[in-house]
Amino acid sequence: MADFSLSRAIRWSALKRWDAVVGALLIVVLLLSFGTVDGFGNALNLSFLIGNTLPIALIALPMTLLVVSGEIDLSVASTAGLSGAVMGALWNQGMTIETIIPICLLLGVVCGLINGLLVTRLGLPSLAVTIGTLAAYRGIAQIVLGSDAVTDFPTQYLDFAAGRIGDTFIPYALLPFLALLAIAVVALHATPFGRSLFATGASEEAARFAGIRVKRQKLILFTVTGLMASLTGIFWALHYASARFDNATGLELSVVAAVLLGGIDFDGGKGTLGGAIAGVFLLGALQNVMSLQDVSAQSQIVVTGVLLVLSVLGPRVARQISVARAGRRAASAPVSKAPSPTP
Amino acid sequence: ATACGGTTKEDVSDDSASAATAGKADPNAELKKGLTVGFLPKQVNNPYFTSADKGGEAALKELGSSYKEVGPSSATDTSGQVSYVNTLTQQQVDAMAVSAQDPGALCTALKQAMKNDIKVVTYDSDTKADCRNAFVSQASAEDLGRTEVQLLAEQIGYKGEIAILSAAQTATNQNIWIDFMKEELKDPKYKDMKLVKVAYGNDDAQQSFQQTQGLLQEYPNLKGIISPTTVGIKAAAQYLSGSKYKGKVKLTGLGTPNDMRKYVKNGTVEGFELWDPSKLGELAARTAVALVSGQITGKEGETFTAGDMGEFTIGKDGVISLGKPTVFDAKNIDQFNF
Amino acid sequence: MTHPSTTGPAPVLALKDISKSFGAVRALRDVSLELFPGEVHALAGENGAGKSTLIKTLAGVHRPDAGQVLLDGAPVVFHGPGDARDAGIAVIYQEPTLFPDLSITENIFMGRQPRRALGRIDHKATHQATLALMQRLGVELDPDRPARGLSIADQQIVEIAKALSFDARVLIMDEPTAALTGSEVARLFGVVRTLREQGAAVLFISHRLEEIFQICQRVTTLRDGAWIASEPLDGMTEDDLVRRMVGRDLEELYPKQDVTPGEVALSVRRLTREGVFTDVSFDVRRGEIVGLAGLVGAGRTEVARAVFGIDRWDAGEVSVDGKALINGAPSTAMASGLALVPEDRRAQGLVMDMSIERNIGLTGLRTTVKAGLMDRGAERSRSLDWAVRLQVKYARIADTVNTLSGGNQQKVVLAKWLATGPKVLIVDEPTRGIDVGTKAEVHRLLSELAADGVAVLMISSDLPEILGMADRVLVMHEGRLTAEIQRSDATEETVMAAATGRAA
Amino acid sequence: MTVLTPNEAPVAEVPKSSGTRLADRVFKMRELAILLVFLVMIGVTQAGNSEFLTEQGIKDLLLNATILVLVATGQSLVVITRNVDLSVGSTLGISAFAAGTFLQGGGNPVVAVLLAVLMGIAFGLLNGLLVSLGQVPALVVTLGTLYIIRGIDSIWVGSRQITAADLSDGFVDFGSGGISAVPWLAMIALAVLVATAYYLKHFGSGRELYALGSNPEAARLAGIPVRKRILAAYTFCGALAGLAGALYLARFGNVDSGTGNGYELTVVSAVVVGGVVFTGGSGSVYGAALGALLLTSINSVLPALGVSSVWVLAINGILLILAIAVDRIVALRVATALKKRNARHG
Ligand SMILES: Nc1ncnc2c1ncn2[C@@H]1O[C@H](COP(=O)(O)OP(=O)(O)OP(=O)(O)O)[C@@H](O)[C@H]1O
Ligand SMILES: Nc1ncnc2c1ncn2[C@@H]1O[C@H](COP(=O)(O)OP(=O)(O)OP(=O)(O)O)[C@@H](O)[C@H]1O
Ligand SMILES: [Mg+2]
Ligand SMILES: [Mg+2]
Repeated sequence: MADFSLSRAIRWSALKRWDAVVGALLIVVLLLSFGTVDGFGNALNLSFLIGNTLPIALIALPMTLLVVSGEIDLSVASTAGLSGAVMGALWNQGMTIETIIPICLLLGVVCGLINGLLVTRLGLPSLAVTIGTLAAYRGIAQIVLGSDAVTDFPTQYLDFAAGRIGDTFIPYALLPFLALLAIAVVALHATPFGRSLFATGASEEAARFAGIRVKRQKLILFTVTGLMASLTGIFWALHYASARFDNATGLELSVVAAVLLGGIDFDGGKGTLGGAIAGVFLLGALQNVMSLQDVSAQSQIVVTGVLLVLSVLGPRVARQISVARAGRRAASAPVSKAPSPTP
Repeated sequence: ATACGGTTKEDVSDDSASAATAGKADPNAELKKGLTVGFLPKQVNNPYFTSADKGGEAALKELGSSYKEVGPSSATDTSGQVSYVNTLTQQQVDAMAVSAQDPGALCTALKQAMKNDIKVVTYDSDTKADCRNAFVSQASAEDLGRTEVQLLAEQIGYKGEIAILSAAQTATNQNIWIDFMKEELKDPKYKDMKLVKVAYGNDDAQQSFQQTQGLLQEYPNLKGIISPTTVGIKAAAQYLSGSKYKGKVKLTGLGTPNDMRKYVKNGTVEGFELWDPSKLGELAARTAVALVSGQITGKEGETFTAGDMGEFTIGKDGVISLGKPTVFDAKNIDQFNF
Repeated sequence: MTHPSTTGPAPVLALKDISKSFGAVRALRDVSLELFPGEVHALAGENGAGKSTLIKTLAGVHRPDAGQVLLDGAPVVFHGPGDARDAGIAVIYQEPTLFPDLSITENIFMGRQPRRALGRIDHKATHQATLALMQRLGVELDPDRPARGLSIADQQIVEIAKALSFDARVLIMDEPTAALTGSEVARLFGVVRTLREQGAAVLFISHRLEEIFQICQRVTTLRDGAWIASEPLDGMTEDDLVRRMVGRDLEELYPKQDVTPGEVALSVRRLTREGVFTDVSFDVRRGEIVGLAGLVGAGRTEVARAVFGIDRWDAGEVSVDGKALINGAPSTAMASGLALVPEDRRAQGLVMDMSIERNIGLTGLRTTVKAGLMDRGAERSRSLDWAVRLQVKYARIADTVNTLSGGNQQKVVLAKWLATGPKVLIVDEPTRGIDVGTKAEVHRLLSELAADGVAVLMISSDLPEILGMADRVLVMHEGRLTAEIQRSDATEETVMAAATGRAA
Repeated sequence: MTVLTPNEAPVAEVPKSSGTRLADRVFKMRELAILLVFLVMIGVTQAGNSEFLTEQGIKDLLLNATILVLVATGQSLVVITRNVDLSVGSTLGISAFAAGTFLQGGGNPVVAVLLAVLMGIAFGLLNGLLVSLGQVPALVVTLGTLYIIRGIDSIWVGSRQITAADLSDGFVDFGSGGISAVPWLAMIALAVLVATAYYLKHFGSGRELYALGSNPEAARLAGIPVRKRILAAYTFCGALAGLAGALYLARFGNVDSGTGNGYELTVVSAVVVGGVVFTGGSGSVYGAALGALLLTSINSVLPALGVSSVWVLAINGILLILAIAVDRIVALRVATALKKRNARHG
């Protein structure tokens, strides 16, 4: 009896942690698809699935940190597009790819720094600032590359970005991503820096009064986000062997959707990276499975939307159920409950 | 070739000339039945592509094969289109007909598909030549570009300022057509006509609208606009028909009869042109089946018969051209419904 | 258990055997209470005794788990605060509940504005009514200014005006005086007396016992959520009341130890922040408790904020142990051994959604680290250690601080800063809203810290506290330091004279 | 969301009514500033291109702004309550198509507009219910419904489209007609705008929207029916998105499954430029409308000045940032000025 209620309690408390739910859901979807969906389980498809999801996952890493600290960056996809465009333009000029990549990464740092400075120095809301830079960076990309589509990057780079290790399902690019993921997880969940991000997100003023250097911390985050976004832009251009000014358009909404699905609270101060990454891959896997099952793109949009709504309603309903259960338990214990008619 | 031993553009100079064709064509091979051909348009739900893909579906039915359509819901979701190529590969279709959002982005995935013995036909919008077996072109770009200038010149009496309202700046086929328009304008008979501006409306109704307004404000003496995109011409026509410029500023370009019927009837537009998208789809389907059956391999000079559409010859780089576009005006527009 | 007997007039509002739990916390257990017209009724109890919970139950914010609310003898169920308001119950909550973006007028009349034809708001009448209320309370607040930026005291004034603005039959006030100065309190009591004479029933909560004796006729005492007694105040002494509340005799309220001050630990020279304070210079020595007194708005908090580095100063110098601090850098101030317990514990002192453990841990992010990573074990033992030393009442150290009562929240803030082992401790209103028992504890703590060689700067609006605890009293008036008074010379009169600018 | 920090108190401690009046004027200045930027922009354009402010030119400016003004008005109401509705673009698209199909079948235009509004109300209600009853973050929920409505729209519409030929001439003419330079559509938008502003200022429930955006917990304690108000704000926002859909149909004569795609960012930009703060409780619909007018006019000004459309996007973004940055700097300056003034008085 005791054991039974204990296991129940654990189950309920697990359900209250939405990131765990999303992780479990991801595993269920993967297992079910292996068993029932033709063409899902083979290595090639899995490598495609991972490869196509990686850009979202890459940006989701810094975005999670940013959202936990109470800010947001909607300009990430434009930064990615801008790095891709600059990469294409410089490549057309005949520069070596080995010089271009660092330049593009630096450009990402600058983009992030601009966002960060506008937010921290002027105290502007990050949502508004990054909607502005979303348009500005994309516009600059258009000015830089115009209507060109640069496709002739060196094969060894293209192969690295699009290829996989032998016949396994593991794309080469997954390995550096895993390393970055590990760094991000440690930074957010095991360092003082991560701890202070949670504090800042939950109450910026209290964090400041506790001696946390809130502005510097946010500046660092925005800069890192710019860097990761440009890395993603480079990866994107190589992965799809195409640098155009409109690369990765709209990626910011996919990232935001996935991060939200993973249980990151947009009020700041709550969430885990595990949840966010599970959210990213859950959306990726579902899209892959639905495409294989001939579910139309339109219906897939609906599914994404429903999942998002459930991601916020789910934990809430679970909480209410557990509160109601606790209430019932409490109510059955005391002696009597006086009827209370309305006046 | 570089100073610091890095890799530059020169080091990877064109290796794309190698055609993706292999084996030998057997013009007399029998057309196979029971095949599956997947259509992957730039965007599902786009009336133009729906019409094209319907043409493909009908042709495949006639040939005893089956048809399916997949595709992204946004015309700029390149990564989405790549995953759909992968999906079709996973589903082991026999051939796919693709209208590429991007000439380069689909290459890796398409090559992967061809490695898996899937024939790849592009239609409407091409990729790099080595990433597909054949390209079914809606009309030769040269024809389209030159005829649109001719159409407009007749309407404005070979005189005055003209402008172009294109789609996105990156739209490959738009740009090729525009180049041919400029080429055509060099002819002395157009000496009194002047192309003052190319504006981009990004295939968005509102933006095309405002770009049209901008053109008219910036060039008060504008006599005509060419819009070689169905969205652009429609938006421009709607704006003109509700403004004081109606009938005074001529508009032509590429549009569908259904979109433009009203503006032709109310005098905003005199004439415009387009190929029949369903024919385009049909040809893509028939090319795909011919490829799978081995009648053609995609080499220049090969010929095949596309049902009622007659005989087609494969041109340079595996391009198959549908033919000349149709001009629509008040007299003939009611005979068309697409 | 004896329940209050009903004699004389019938109670307007009554609670019968009310119980309320929050999860495992039983905030109220079978509590009963009766409010009679023409009476001011005190509610006394330690922090966390359940006073605010009881009030929220009366106001329809909480639904009781068991028991009844009786209005004019008939059971009622309030489905929300609106129902209670409609029944003529006005409530001033412990934490001000203003709309920062709206004007004072709108704050007062929100939801009850005088109407013109077609249900439109009569802006003019509303404005007039606000002016009248301000006059009645004897304060000068511009009815049109937004509530954002109001000092806590002014916020409390607006809350009071809100409650007065409709002729309530029942007025409930949860620590309305915590942030007020003596004269404001006096004026509030004047208003309360008038209301009482007009037949209203008033429920009054305060941790300042003298106020209870000054204004109330009867008192109900709660301890740990349980009803202890309801009795007339006549003939009771403060000690009697304290005994009811804490269940034992109280140690001394101002256990100031005598110390010989050591070297100067904190030195502030000619500190100026334009428009806020000007030319402030003082020293605090090791082992000394220096009181910083002044009227609300005199600029004491601003000085503390600037010294700690939250705000930048425009001119001047601050040094700890002779080492100058960097302008506007709390982290370096902390590293030099400075600690600030801010006045607004909910917004500045605590991250309300975080656990007790992590809130205390926040100041230790530099110390509870192993190889660059958080040392969870060290963090937890540090937090637990200090939570226990300050006797914070909580269920689990991992509970979020917003489930704690106000007093216990304050203890967590103190714990958080004491855990840094500061050389200089600045406490801003350290005992605001804290019960007598805890207050004595806080005072003992400060006294011990001073004895251990910590330099303490204590900002307080509670004059007896300043007089009882400080070795030296600094007084501020309108942004300037107007007096420095030795313990032996410090009296209510000397301090108030300097605070109101009457003394040179 | 904590991502948006409200402006710091523009007034300092000492309550001097002169200071307050100044602060009050500053808030109004917020709107005046946008108006000024707008006028300067128009003036410069007119100087560079005398065709710009012809009757047709003015009419075009007004028409371009109409739809965004309507949606931004609805959106500000929601933002004032500290929420957001990202699904407006999807709602606009689906309502426009619904009205179009009805008109295609020969329906009465007035009924068609009502139909679009009803459709908008339905989706507004859905959003409002999810946000207020579920008490879940509006950003996530409406991002979800953005996808859901868009998906339903695409499935329903498929590759169909409504073209001008499907609509009655009267309806299409109404979309571009008007009294000299003032189009009918702009008059509708203006009427809605003025009515909404009046309601927000002079009715209790309007003020309560500000109150609950300013401090939701306090609103609950003040007995304001928070859920009901939020529901109403969303419903109104949906209704205006629906109405905007119908006007879109009249204006552009063309609707397909992509109509309104990505519109949410434009609307949010307009609202932000217009000074409606995302943390709720402040801002006005006039500001939002001016923001909308400014944003749409930039898109007319640049082509009229002959700026290549390559530059438009970048300029748009930079202007948006400038607008909020200048706003912020002015607010900070005024706050310090007030502080110093108070100090001297004190
Ligand atoms: N919303 C809540 N959730 C959980 N626990 C709560 C909540 N509100 C109050 N409590 C708990 O109920 C108990 C009574 O709290 P209450 O605020 O009523 O105390 P109080 O007598 O008003 O104290 P103080 O004098 O410090 O204001 C405390 O233990 C507190 O932690
Ligand atoms: N008080 C809190 N404030 C903010 N986030 C928190 C808090 N507690 C937990 N989290 C989140 O939950 C994650 C999991 O936390 P953690 O692993 O520390 O849980 P735990 O098992 O309760 O830890 P511990 O054993 O130290 O109590 C954290 O990384 C953080 O994202
Ligand atoms: Mg209390
Ligand atoms: Mg103070």
